[in-house]
Formats: sequence, structure tokens, C-alpha cells
Amino acid sequence: MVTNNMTIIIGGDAGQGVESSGAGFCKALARGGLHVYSVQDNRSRIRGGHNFYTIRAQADPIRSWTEPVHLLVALTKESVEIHASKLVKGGAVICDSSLKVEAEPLEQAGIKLINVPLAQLAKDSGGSKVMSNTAALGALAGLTQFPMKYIQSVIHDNFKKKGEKIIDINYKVAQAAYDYVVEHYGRSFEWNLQAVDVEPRMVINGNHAIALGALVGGCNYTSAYPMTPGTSVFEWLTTHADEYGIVSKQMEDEISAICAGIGAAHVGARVIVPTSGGGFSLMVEALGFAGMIEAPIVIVNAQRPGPSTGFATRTEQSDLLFIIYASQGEFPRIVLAPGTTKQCFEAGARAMNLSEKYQTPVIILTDAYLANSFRTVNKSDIDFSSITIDRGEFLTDADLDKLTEKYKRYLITESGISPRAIPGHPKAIFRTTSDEHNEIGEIVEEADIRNRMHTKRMKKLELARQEMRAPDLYGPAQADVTLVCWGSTISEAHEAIHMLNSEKKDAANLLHFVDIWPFPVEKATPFLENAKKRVAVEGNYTAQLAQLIRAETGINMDATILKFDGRPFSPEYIINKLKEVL
Amino acid sequence: MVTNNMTIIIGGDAGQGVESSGAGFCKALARGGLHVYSVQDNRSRIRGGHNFYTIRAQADPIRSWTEPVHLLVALTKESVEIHASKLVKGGAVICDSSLKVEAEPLEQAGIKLINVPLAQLAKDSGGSKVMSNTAALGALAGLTQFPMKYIQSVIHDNFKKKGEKIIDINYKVAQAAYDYVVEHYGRSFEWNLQAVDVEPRMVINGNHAIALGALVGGCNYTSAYPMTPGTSVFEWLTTHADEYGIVSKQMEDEISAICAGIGAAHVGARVIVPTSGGGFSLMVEALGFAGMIEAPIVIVNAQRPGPSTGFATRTEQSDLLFIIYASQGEFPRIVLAPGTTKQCFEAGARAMNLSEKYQTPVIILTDAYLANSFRTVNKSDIDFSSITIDRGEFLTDADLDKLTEKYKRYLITESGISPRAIPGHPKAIFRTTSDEHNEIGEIVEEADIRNRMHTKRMKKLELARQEMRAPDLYGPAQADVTLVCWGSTISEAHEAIHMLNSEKKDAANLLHFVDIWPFPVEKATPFLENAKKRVAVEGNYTAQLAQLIRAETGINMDATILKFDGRPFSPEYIINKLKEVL
Amino acid sequence: MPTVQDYTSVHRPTWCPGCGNYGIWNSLKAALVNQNYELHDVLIVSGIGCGSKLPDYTEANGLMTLHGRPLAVATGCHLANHDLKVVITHGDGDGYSMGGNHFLHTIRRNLDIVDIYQDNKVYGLTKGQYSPTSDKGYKSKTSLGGSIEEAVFPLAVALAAGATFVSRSFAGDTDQLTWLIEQALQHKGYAMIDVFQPCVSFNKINTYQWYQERVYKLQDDPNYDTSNLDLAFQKAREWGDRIPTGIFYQVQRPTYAEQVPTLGKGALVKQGLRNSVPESIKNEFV
Amino acid sequence: MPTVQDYTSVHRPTWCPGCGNYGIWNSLKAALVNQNYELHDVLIVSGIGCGSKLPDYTEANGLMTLHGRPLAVATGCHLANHDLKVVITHGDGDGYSMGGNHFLHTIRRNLDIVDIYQDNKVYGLTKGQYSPTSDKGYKSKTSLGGSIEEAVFPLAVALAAGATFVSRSFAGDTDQLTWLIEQALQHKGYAMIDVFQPCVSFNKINTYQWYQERVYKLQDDPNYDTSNLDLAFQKAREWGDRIPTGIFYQVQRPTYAEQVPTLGKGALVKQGLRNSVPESIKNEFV
Ligand SMILES: Cc1ncc(C[n+]2csc(CCOP(=O)(O)OP(=O)(O)O)c2C)c(N)n1
Ligand SMILES: Cc1ncc(C[n+]2csc(CCOP(=O)(O)OP(=O)(O)O)c2C)c(N)n1
Ligand code: SF4
Ligand code: SF4
Ligand SMILES: [Mg+2]
Ligand SMILES: [Mg+2]
Repeated sequence: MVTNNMTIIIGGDAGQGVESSGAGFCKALARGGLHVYSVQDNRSRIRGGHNFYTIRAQADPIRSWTEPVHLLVALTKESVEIHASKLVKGGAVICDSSLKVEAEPLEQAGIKLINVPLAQLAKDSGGSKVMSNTAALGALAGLTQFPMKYIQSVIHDNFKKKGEKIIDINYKVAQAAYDYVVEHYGRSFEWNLQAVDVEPRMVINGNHAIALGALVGGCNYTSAYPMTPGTSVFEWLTTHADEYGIVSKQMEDEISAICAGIGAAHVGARVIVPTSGGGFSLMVEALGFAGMIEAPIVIVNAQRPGPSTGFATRTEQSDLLFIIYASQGEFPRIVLAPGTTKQCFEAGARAMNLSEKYQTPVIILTDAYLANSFRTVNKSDIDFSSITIDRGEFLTDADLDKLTEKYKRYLITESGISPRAIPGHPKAIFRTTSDEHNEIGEIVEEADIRNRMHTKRMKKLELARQEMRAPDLYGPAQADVTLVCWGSTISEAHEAIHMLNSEKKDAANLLHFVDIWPFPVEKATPFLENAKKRVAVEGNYTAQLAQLIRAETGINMDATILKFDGRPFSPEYIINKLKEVL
Repeated sequence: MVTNNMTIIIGGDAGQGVESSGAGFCKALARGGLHVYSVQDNRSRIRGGHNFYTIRAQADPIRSWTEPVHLLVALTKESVEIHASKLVKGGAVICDSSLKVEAEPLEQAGIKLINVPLAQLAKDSGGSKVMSNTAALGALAGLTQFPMKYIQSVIHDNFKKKGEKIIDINYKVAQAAYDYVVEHYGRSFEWNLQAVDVEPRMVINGNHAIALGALVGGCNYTSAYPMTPGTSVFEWLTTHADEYGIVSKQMEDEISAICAGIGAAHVGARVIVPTSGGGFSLMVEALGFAGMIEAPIVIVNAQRPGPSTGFATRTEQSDLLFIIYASQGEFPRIVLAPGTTKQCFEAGARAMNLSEKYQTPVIILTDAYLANSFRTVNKSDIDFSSITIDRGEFLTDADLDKLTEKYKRYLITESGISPRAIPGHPKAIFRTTSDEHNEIGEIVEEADIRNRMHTKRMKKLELARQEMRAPDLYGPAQADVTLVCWGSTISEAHEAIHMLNSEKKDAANLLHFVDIWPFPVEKATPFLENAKKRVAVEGNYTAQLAQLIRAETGINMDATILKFDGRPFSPEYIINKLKEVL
Repeated sequence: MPTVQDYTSVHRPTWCPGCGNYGIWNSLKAALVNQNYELHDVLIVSGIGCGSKLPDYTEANGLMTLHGRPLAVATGCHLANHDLKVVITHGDGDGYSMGGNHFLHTIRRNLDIVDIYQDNKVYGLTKGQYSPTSDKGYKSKTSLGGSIEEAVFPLAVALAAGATFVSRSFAGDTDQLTWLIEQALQHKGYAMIDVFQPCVSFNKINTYQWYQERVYKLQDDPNYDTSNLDLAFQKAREWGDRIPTGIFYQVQRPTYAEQVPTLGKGALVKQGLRNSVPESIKNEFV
Repeated sequence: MPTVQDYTSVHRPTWCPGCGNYGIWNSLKAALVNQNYELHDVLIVSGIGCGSKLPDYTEANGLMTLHGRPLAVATGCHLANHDLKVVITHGDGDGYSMGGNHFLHTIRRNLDIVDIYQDNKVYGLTKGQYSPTSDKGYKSKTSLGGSIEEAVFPLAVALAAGATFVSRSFAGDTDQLTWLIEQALQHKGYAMIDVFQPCVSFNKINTYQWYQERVYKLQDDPNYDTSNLDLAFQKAREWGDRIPTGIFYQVQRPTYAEQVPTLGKGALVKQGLRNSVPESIKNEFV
């Protein structure tokens, strides 16, 4: 009997509730005190087409998902075909009896078929066929011996809006399936899930963690145009707009989304504009505008596989160099690529401060995998008290009242940062232009002022570089191999080195970059130089971080492990490839 | 007496005809058999504000402009103030007597003041004040002893449309000023310009050379939205549209300009879309679309100083890395950065072929300086016969008639290139999508086909890399210093090494890149490694080619010489800086 | 001559069961068949969105472009080969939000193309945000308290922009829609059809029934004058209990391609690439 | 209270002598003065083009954005601080070509802003290409044989898009223009003023004289009903020997900001940044 260490897949057609069941079960597990780590695999369609939801659950903290699956909840026959091979010996498949899945082939592979008349039970309990997924949750709990009360509490929350009656029917449906499984299959399944008594953890995805970070970081304005997988940052802030005093505006396109964001930032709002690569492409011209007028604006690019529309609902890490060099001309920008939930939260808040401190655009670079993946995190790791709002050299009304000279918005200073006022104060009437300008914002064409103003702006890049954080080293200080990665790949790479090191001491460690641009050359170089063998692990075709590292430090990778099929890495994939490339 | 080796500046307010006088005098000189090299300095306004036109003239081929000026034609008093200091001893200023320029300070510096009642002479000859610039041309010819017949021939062409009468008056005005100068100042001026009897050369700017190359290369479609300094590529092709069977369409914005271009390319046209950095920024999303659907499209980005609107009429080389990495995701593209007129012509034609051969976007990267600078070139260097149209693996109707199987637009081949048909043939009905797709263009989401299709596309980059040309080495094979540059900087760098080597043998040579992406790693590396000291000379702040070289080859520059004030390099500037940095 | 079956790809639609796009798809295929278009002479250009997947299921030349850009791409396709019949299909978000500028400007060019809007008044593919044609007050994930923007009246905008064929239909009435698409195919110039397309997954307001209770046909009135712009403008704004469908306005004006000298010699890509450029062109620079 | 002189920057205009922009500039300053706006309470947002340089010469808060984007930027400025009076000034190319989509969508939001078009029917700053408001047949470097696109009627489009204040003036009539800008400043909601602005350098057709011979004032007719949309739509298309100016249409509707709950508490940037977010928000994820 293995307790609290298993992986479950829920698979079915889009529209069958795979996503809501998966999310619901994650929440139930978390309420039961378990750690949860989930991966979503969705097609870009609304109904039909196979989607699946992978959930790893443990009593201990989880670094990443892993490949072996113990239990498959198959809402369609196709799910069985697709996922059966991932099941370990002794694993099981729960499905509706009416699917008439053949037991024999499964049994030959040592897999149990748990037939449950899900739809029938739903109907018998006073519900309808669409409640099959509620039944599936009940069956899941039944087989894994997971306490029903957590399932019930999730059902309660999910159907709250629909009224007591619906809640009740769903309770009954779930219970019927639970009972059915217990009655027909007993306690025979090798893996079970037991509640643990701890302070309940949050189950949150990367997008929500960023949004929450931004909120705590003082964000009060967001504009966007919907684009998967960036949209839920915007939707979450929109949902909280009235309560927290946010202005949220869906715009006609991404060009206007960022332009409106820049306008709001210019007059003093703290702004976030979430999107994905295609939307970011449309923002490129305005990005340079923000750079030129020194408007503090935060953009989130949740990457998906390109080029172009590519895979709308899948993941990739292929926009890194694009983001760093996007827009004509040169100007400072900051790029953060968080990988864990905590890093997402922090990036949301840090970006707010960095953008105002350096008066320049900050881009948070994530990907579909991280954006959508729900994971448990300790409440204490999402530490509001660690966040302070820093508006940088921001002149308040009181500061401005005291001014004796004409206010110069683009004062040329040693640091490159010009004390900033927002329009509206009688002592700080100023102009701003996307053309080259002098200290008071007038359009100019002289070479001398151009040189000084451009240098002033570019100095901010060097200043920001000092604040950029070193990459984090995970695992032993010295190891045979150093995996080098950024953003979401931290999870699988971290688990991979853990697995490698449990086989062989000091086999591998991991160098992970959150702060990517301005590249922290001095802080990163010792780590990179110190590595015996450097292997870049990136979700793209051309090893973009490896290219960047070479451009910035001259240091080469010894090998690369790349993936660009729209699916996240797995630790096993990394380990296998590592054997190939070394 | 120095014959046929001098530099002239014509300076005055926008709207006074500085540009047309400069261009006219260039043409006259060329018709007189001289080589000409010009630089324009224009403000971003229509009337008023100082503009000037620098013309270097020689009997020998000219590599670049140089700083010393021998003659200034000042249409305003301001021009004298701005440019007098550039004049060499013995130099002269021609200006309208009514400007009442003070002679003394000039004479103290050894400069002659040539007062000519330009406006008065114009009026006296039956013309009006606006013909002062025609008078200035006459005075210029008079002082430099340049034969009037060439001035007349240019006047003739310029005023052809306005009729014989206007031509005649202008003749008279020019002649009056010529006579006035000869009468009052004799043959005292040290520099003169004599006609040389050679086949007349073309006087052409970079934009027109690219447009001509594209035309000869088979371009038959262009769409654009006006943006300085790219517009004149579009305008030139528009002017020739009816005669050469081109469809030319001004669109509502740059997004639609490139999208329409992609549509035209998709159905079989040979397409060029000219713009500048801001417009290119708006094209970024569609660039990836072209990469994904493998549409052959040529874009011209004539760079100007950024970020954002920056300087609308000035020059910079700061879009290199942006262009190389623009758009979400990864796909092959080709980037050419011609520097000489001949290279511009060739790039126009090569781009047409490369785009169809590799079925992918090709970007010609120039800048305002190159785009606008009129220079003489031998007709034989603009060699039409060297251009053959190569459509790559293009299936004709006859090929398609023979097809026995379903046509696969995205056939996965060893080379990565799929034989291409255009819509309209009954045997080649096909779909195309910006989503990831299978061989027949259907939307798919499977990992396997994604891997194979993405790899197929990316293979084209490696294939194209083989065809990319090595950088050109100018000067001695071995030298103490190797200047490394790209695009338009070739001119001043070339003159600089020439100057350096005339002082000291093998002091410097020059490595110039036209073919930038895919970076010709193997061909470039030996040159780079062979260099004793490498100094990047680039018109930007961050030494972008140097970064690229390091990213691609690991090779570092020893120093950089950078300029980002909107003005082109001069050979003298490079030489001075070289002393500082080494 | 092709049949509807010929136009139907083996690649099956992935639209939700009951989605209005099925009706639009069937009507388009029927109209093309009725008007005797060969498969290879048709190019269907779409954007990104649920409706924009239509070419993926249709056995004709198809080009699925970017969100909001099909009209711009189609402009190039048409100008480079106006022998192809270019039909555009795209959503209300694609066409009126992201693509609004191309909508305005394509119209005034009067390109000879057919432009079909799959107007479900919601963002389908991105799962239910409000769209520019969502009624004021429409609630969605991004308009929790109800949208506070006036809905666009796309037909009114098309009329103001100078469209020569402005029409509306309803995916639940494939007879009318087929007829309208046929009219649009026959129209020389830009022909717009806004189609009410119920989205069964996300739009719970503008359902089949909602439309059925409201739509009436302008052409049922034999006196309706399709050449009266003022009348059309009034009808284009009629909204509420009664909503008109059919041809609102139609007028004949020269098409863009007819006025391009180069295209006088036929479709551009059929003219062949020029063999050579005379050396004499160099003299222009001498 | 400020004077016109106060609004005039020491930085002098670089427009060509005689350019219609001088009239617009003077009228705007006069209107702001007449309506008692303090310099620091005004934010003039422009795009890129000759006309868009206006803020550079004006002593008020100014924001010169990107070509075609001032309305989008202004939307953010207004929503983040609706205590500022946001006035947009931009060209016909900026506003109706590059910015066409923002034009459509800003209108239907009915933001309380003033939107002035410096409509010279040509691209001035890029030296003379035809623009979306150039008449069909207009010759330029990019329309050598004359433009073959129908000109946009911007007022008609604005009406179709649902604008609540639609007007037109002429830079040669600064009295009318000043009056109109004052009306627009007083209008609660989106107010559009298309101003005929002679470009003396590039547009040799639509000159001061050309306009002077044609314009007449709608408000000269005391019976002209500015609440009649159909009438306004007719007038918006009247073109040729007689061209109407004045207020075509005006109606009152709630402004966007009035309907945003957050803005009920006043201008966003004056609300101060929230002090803290309660820990309890974490429970949403538990
Ligand atoms: C540049 C860009 N922004 C956003 C998206 C995301 N996106 C895909 S479809 C869509 C809107 C769908 O609505 P609509 O056009 O009405 O089509 P429907 O799905 O309703 O048929 C959006 C916003 C995108 N693909 N590209
Ligand atoms: C993205 C982009 N495309 C093109 C341009 C070049 N451009 C500058 S002003 C302008 C048009 C000017 O016309 P209009 O907006 O009518 O203003 P005007 O100069 O006539 O006042 C253009 C195309 C630009 N600045 N940015
Ligand atoms: S989501 Fe709506 S529009 Fe999309 S396929 Fe389903 S029903 Fe049709
Ligand atoms: S070019 Fe035309 S619009 Fe521009 S400043 Fe001169 S007259 Fe005015
Ligand atoms: Mg829709
Ligand atoms: Mg204009």
C-alpha cells in the first residue's frame, strides 16, 4: 500500500469537464492537506477532442510532475487508448461501464479496469448525464480511499451559485459512485490518498500567482485583449477590480491594450498588460514608445508554441530573444522569467516596482504550462509582508509644491533616472514625445542632446543590471553536470537532478535564471564558469538562453536538451536525453 | 589648383530647395563624367529648419565622404554659422549678398566670401526669388569652372514638365549667376571641377538601387504604408508600375501592407514591402505568419534612430538584433545588409530569389543614410545580365498536370523545402494555416507531426546558411587592426582604412558583412580569427553585430567604435576613435 | 460541376454540436455549388477564431491567417490573382475588433470579394469574453457587471464606409443564407454578409430561439428599395423586438481591380514574370 | 485664469507659413481659455504627423505618441485620471488610416474626451501621399493616375459607430472652430471635430479658397435638428459644391467613466495606491 504518492490522469473530450474535474480534485486534495502538482493538456477547441489533466499528489512538497501514472479516469474510450501505456503495473483505469472498455489487454499489462456506471449512477441519483464527471470524482475518491468530505466541499463551492438543490444532487451523485466503487472493488487498489492535518495550502496557477503579486504590488490598472494563455491574468484582476479599486479594460486589440496601458502609466497608474506571443508581437512598436517616454509598464507574455498561431493551448519557451530585442532602436527593458509559483507571485510584485524605479517596460515571461498549472503553495510562501511598494524617484504633490525651477521630466542625471512627476500639478506641466527630446520634453534634432539623452536612458540598463539577481543554484555546489534553464523548466530539471543525485552522489545540479535581462553578467559568470559540464535545458528549438549566455559572457554550453512539441518537459525526458548528449 | 577633388556643402532652410539643388548638382557632375558621393542632412519638417547636402566629387572612384569642405553654398546666414568651421583654408562661401554675411571672420580663417546677388539676378533674368537656388547652381559652376552645359541639361530635365518658358528663364538665371561670379571673382578659387570624357554614370541612391534590383529580380507586387526613409522604394516601384506590370498598393497601415504582401506572395506574386523600423515593428506578427505558412516575402527596413519615432529623417543601425529575432516562436528568415550601391541593387534581386528558394521572409536592412545618399555607379556595375530569376522548387502548371497523387504543400523533405504550388490548379487544391499543420495543411496538434514539421522548417535555415556569403575583406590580407562592420558603414570604414594604410602600411583592413542571417559561421570565423585586433564599427549604442558575432562564434571584439547621434560616420571620426580605443 | 460533397473535406469540423457555424458552412458550400464554382477557383481566407476554422473543413483552397487580418491578406490574394474567387469567413471579434481597420478600408476599395462574418456576439475560441457586437449589458468573464460599451452596428459602419453590398442573415435559416451568399458571389464588388451565428457554448442570450423570435426579412417587402442608403442606414440600426435580415443595400460601382492598369492584362500571376528589364531604364538615373 | 499667451510655448511652431494648423492651434488655445481650463488640468495627446506636433508648441501637458495611436493612449490617460481634460489632435492619416480601429472603438465607449482631426486630406509629414480622406482621383506620388479608392466620410463613420458629438469645421474659420471646440469641451462624452486644414505645401486641391467657396454652416439654419441621426448621416455625406460644417449631431449618453465602479470614488490616480491586500484573499485559492 502506497500512501500519498501517486499520479492521476483524468482524460476525456473537451466539454466533458476534464478541466473542472481536474481542478476540483486538486482543490480537494489540497484541502485534505496534500501537495498537488498538475499539468493540463488541452486542445484548441471547445467541444470534443482529447484533453487530459495530470495530477501528482504527495504529502511531501513536489518539485515537478513525473511520467508514471497510477490511476486513469477515462471519460472516453479514446482516453484509455491514449494513456493506458503510461500506467504502472498495478495501476487502474476508472471508466463508465457503458464505454465497454476491454478488460483483457489492460489486465495483461497488470492494470485493473474499474468499470463504474457513472452516467447511470448520476441519473439514478436524480442528476443528468453531464454529472458523470461528478460521479467520476466520487469514484476516484472511492478507489483511493480519499475522504469524501473534501470532494463535497469542492462540490459545494463549485455549485454554490446554482443553489442548494444542485449541490445536493451532486453530493448524491458523487456518493453513489464512491459507494459503488467501494462495494464492487473494495480496498484492493495499491495507492491511496489520506488526509493530512496541516494548514490548508493554496492551489494556484502561474497566471493567478502573477496577478496576485501584481495586486499586492500596487497594480491598479490593466488592459488587455484576450489571448490564450495570458488571458487569465487579466480575468483574475477583472474579477477583483471593483473590490480592489482596479480599472480593467478589454480593448479592441493588443495594440490598444498596451497603448492604453502606457497612457495610464504615464499619468500615474501601476499597469499590467497580459498577453501571449502573438499579442506581444503587436505590442512591439508601443514597447519602444514606452522605452522612449520612460513610461513604467509591465507586460506579461505567457508563451505558446510558435511561430505564429502555432499551438494555441500548448507550451513553449521560444520568445526569449525576441522579447529582449523587440522594437526598433535601443532602450532599457527588464525581463523576468519566473518558474515556480512563488517566483510568479514575486515577479508580479517586483515588476511593478522595477518598472517605476527604472521608468521602463518590464516583461514577465512565462509559458502556457506555468500559466495554467495548478500547484499547491504554502500560504506563508506567498508573503504579502515581504512586498513593499517602491515607486522610485517619484515626485509627490508635496515635492512638486516646493519646486522653484521649471520641472524637467527628462533631467539628465548621473544615474540615468529622472525624477518623475505625473501630469496634473501646476508646477509640473510637461510634454512628452516619442521623438528624441530635450530635458523638458521638446522635440529636438541636435546631435549633442541626442547623445546625452540616449546615454541617459541606456544608463538605466546598467543600473538595473546591478539589481538583477544571480541565477539560483539547486543541488550540490559541485556536480558532474550542471543543468542550465530558465522559467518553467525549473520544475522538471529540479526533479531530474534530484533523481540523478539519488542514484549517484553529486551527479547533477541546476542553475536556474529568473532575472534574464539585463543579463546579470557578473553574478552569473562564476556559477557558469564553476560548472564542470553545462547543459542547457530549454523548451525551444534554438537554445535561446544558451545563445544569450554566449553573447553576454562568451561561455559555451557543452550540450543542449531541447523540446518544442508543445508539451512540457518531464524529469524522465531530461534524464534520458542527458544520457544521449553527454 | 586642385582639379576634381573637392567637397561642397549646400545648406539652407527646408523648402528652399537644398535637396533639389544638391541632387541636381550631383547629376550635373555625373554627366560631366565625375564620380559623386553625397550625404543628406534633413530635419523632420517641411519648411524652415536647417538642411544641408554634402557632395564629394572626384575623377576617381569615391569610397566615402570626408569631413573637409572646400566650398559652402549658403542659402541662409545660419548655414554659414553652422558650416564655416568645416571649411579648409582657401575654401569659399557662396551666398546671397543680401544675407549680409560678415566677410572678416571668414577671411581671418582664410576663407573667401563670394557674395552673389542670387535673388536679384534671378529677378533680373525674368525669374522670381524662388529661383535663387538655380542661381546658386550657376554661381557654383562659375566658381568651380564647371561647364554650364551640364547644369543646363539638369535644369532642362527638372523643368521639362513646366514647359520651355520656365526652362529658359532658369537657364538665364543660372547663366547670370555664373557670369557674375566669373566677372567678380575670376578664376581665383583653388579647387575646380573639370568634365571628364567617360560613359556617363548613374547617380542613384540606395533605395532606388534596391527597387531596381527587385524589378530586375522579377518583383511584380508591392504594398506599403509611407514611412521615411523606406517610402522611396515603394514610390519608385509605383512610378514604374504600369510600365512594368507591377501591382502597387498603398495600404491603411503596415500591418495590412505586409499581410497583403503575404497574400500576394501566397498566390504567386514576387513581393516587396518597404518600410522603416516603426513600420517593421507593426509587421512583426505577420512576419511569423509568413514564416509559418512559408510565404516568400521581401521586406526592406531602412533604419532610422530609435527607439520609437526617434529621429524621423536621420540614420542609425540599431535594428539588427531586433530583425533577427522578431516575432514569437522560431522560423527561418534571411537578413541582408547591403552597404554600397551595387550591393543594394544585388540585394534587391537576390532577396527575390532567396525568398522563393527558401520560401521564407527575407529582410533587406539598410538605413536612412544609405537609402537617401546619391552616389555614382558605373552602369556596368548594375549588371542586369548577372541576375537570373530563380523561383526555387516551384511547380508549374505543367508539373502539376502530371501529378498522380494528392498534392502536399508541406511535404516533409530532407532539405526542408517542400515543392511549392500556388492556388488555382485543379490538382493542387490546398489549405494553409498559421496553426501548426500536417503535410496537406490541415490543423494538427500531435507532438510527432509538430516535431517533424517544425524541424522541416528550421532545416531551411541551415540550408540557407550554406548559401550565405562570407564577409568581404577590404585592404591588406593582414593588418594591425581589422575594422568589422555591416551595411552602410562600409563606406567610411573603407575610406578610413585607406587613409590609415597610406600613412602606415598594413595598418588596417576591413571586414564587412552583407549576409548577416543565417550568420555564415563557417565562412566568417577564419576571417575573424585571422584578425589581429578586431574593432566593431557600428551605428548603434550596443554594438549589435559584435554581440551577434559573439553569440554565433564565441569570438570577441577588442574594441568598438559606435555612433548613435543620427548622423553617419566619417572616416575621420573612425580614425580618431580608433586612436582612443586601442 | 462539383457537389456539396466535393466541397466537404474528410477532415471533420470540430465545432461544438449545434454551433451556428454548421449552417454557415453548409450554406457556403451550397452557394458555391449552385453558382458553379470549381473547387480550385475558390480561395477561402479566414482569420483566427472558431468560425475561422471553416477552411480547414472545406475542400477548396484555404488560407487561415492571423486573428483580425484575413481582409488584409485577402486583398493581396485578390490583387495578385483576381481570377480566384476570394471568400472571407471570420468572427465578429476577428472582423470588427482586431480587424476593424481593415474592415473600414477594404470596403472603400470595393474589391470584388465576399466577406462573411460569423457573428456570435462573443469570443468563442478564447472561451467567452464579450465582443464588439455583444449588446450593452452582456455579461462575460471580462464584463462581469455587463458590458458598458455600445455594441457596434457593423452594417451601419459598412454603409458609412461606402460598401456596395450590405446584408445580414441567420445561421438558422440556411435557405436565406445560401441565397444571400449566391447574391454576394454574383455582386461585382465588395459584398458583406453579417451572419447571426448562435454560439451554443458561450452565448446564452443570443440563441437560435432568440433570433427566431426577432428576425424578419427585408425582401419580404416587395417595395423595399435596396438602393436607398438612408433607408438602409435606418434598417441597419433597427434592433430589439424586430431585427431585419436580407439585402440592406446594393449598388454598382467600379471594382478596384478594374481600375488598376496592370490588371487590365489579366490576373497578375498569370501574366508571367517579365523576361527582362531594358538597359535603357538606367538612363533615368543619368 | 490663463491667457492664450500662457498656452503658447516659447518653442515656436515649425509648420509651413500659411499652414491650416495655425488656425487650429489658435482656436484650441482660445477655446481652452474661454472655458477656463488651467494649463495643468489639460492633457493634449497627439499622434505623429504635422498636425500632431501641436502639443510641442503648447504650454499644457502634452503627449505625442505613435502614428495612429493617440486615441488608444488617451483612453488609458483618461481612465487613469479623468480629472484631466484630454484633448486629442491628429491628422487624417493618423486618425482614419493607421488609427481607424481605435476611432471605431473609442467612439462606442463614449469616453469624455475631445478628438480633433487635422484633416488636410494628404500625408503632410511624409511629403504628400494621398490619405483616406483624399477625394477619389486625387493625384500624389503614390496615386499617380489619381487615387482609385473612395474617400472615407469620417463623420458618417463616426455616426455609424455611435458617436455622441459629431462636428466639422474649417481652419480658415477660427471663430466657428473656437466655438465648436468649446462646445466639444462642454459635451459630456466623446466629441469629434473634423477640421478642414489646408496643407499649403502638398495639397494643391483642397485649398483655403476651395473650402471657402464651398463650406456653409448647419447652425445657420435655426431649424437644423442636431438630434436627428438620419439627417446627420445625410449631411455627413454631402460633398461637392456645398459642404456643411458645424455640429451635425449631438446626443447625451452616460460616459464610460461614469459606469466604471472603481471610478465612482474619483480619478484613479488620486485614490492612492492600496495600502495592503488582506490575507483573506488567499482563501480564494484554498
Ligand atoms: C493577436 C491575437 N490576439 C488574440 C488572439 C486570441 N484569439 C483567438 S480567437 C479570438 C477571438 C475569437 O472571437 P471571434 O473572432 O468572434 O471568433 P469566434 O471564436 O467567436 O468564432 C482571440 C481573441 C489571437 N489569436 N491573436
Ligand atoms: C508606424 C508608422 N508608420 C508610418 C509612419 C510615418 N508617418 C509619419 S506621419 C505620417 C502620415 C502623416 O499624415 P497625417 O496623419 O494625415 O498627418 P499630417 O502630416 O498630414 O498632419 C506617416 C505615414 C510612422 N511615423 N509610423
Ligand atoms: S464555442 Fe461557440 S462558436 Fe465556438 S464552436 Fe462552440 S458553439 Fe461554435
Ligand atoms: S506640410 Fe502641410 S500640413 Fe505640414 S506643416 Fe506644411 S502646410 Fe502644414
Ligand atoms: Mg465571435
Ligand atoms: Mg494629413
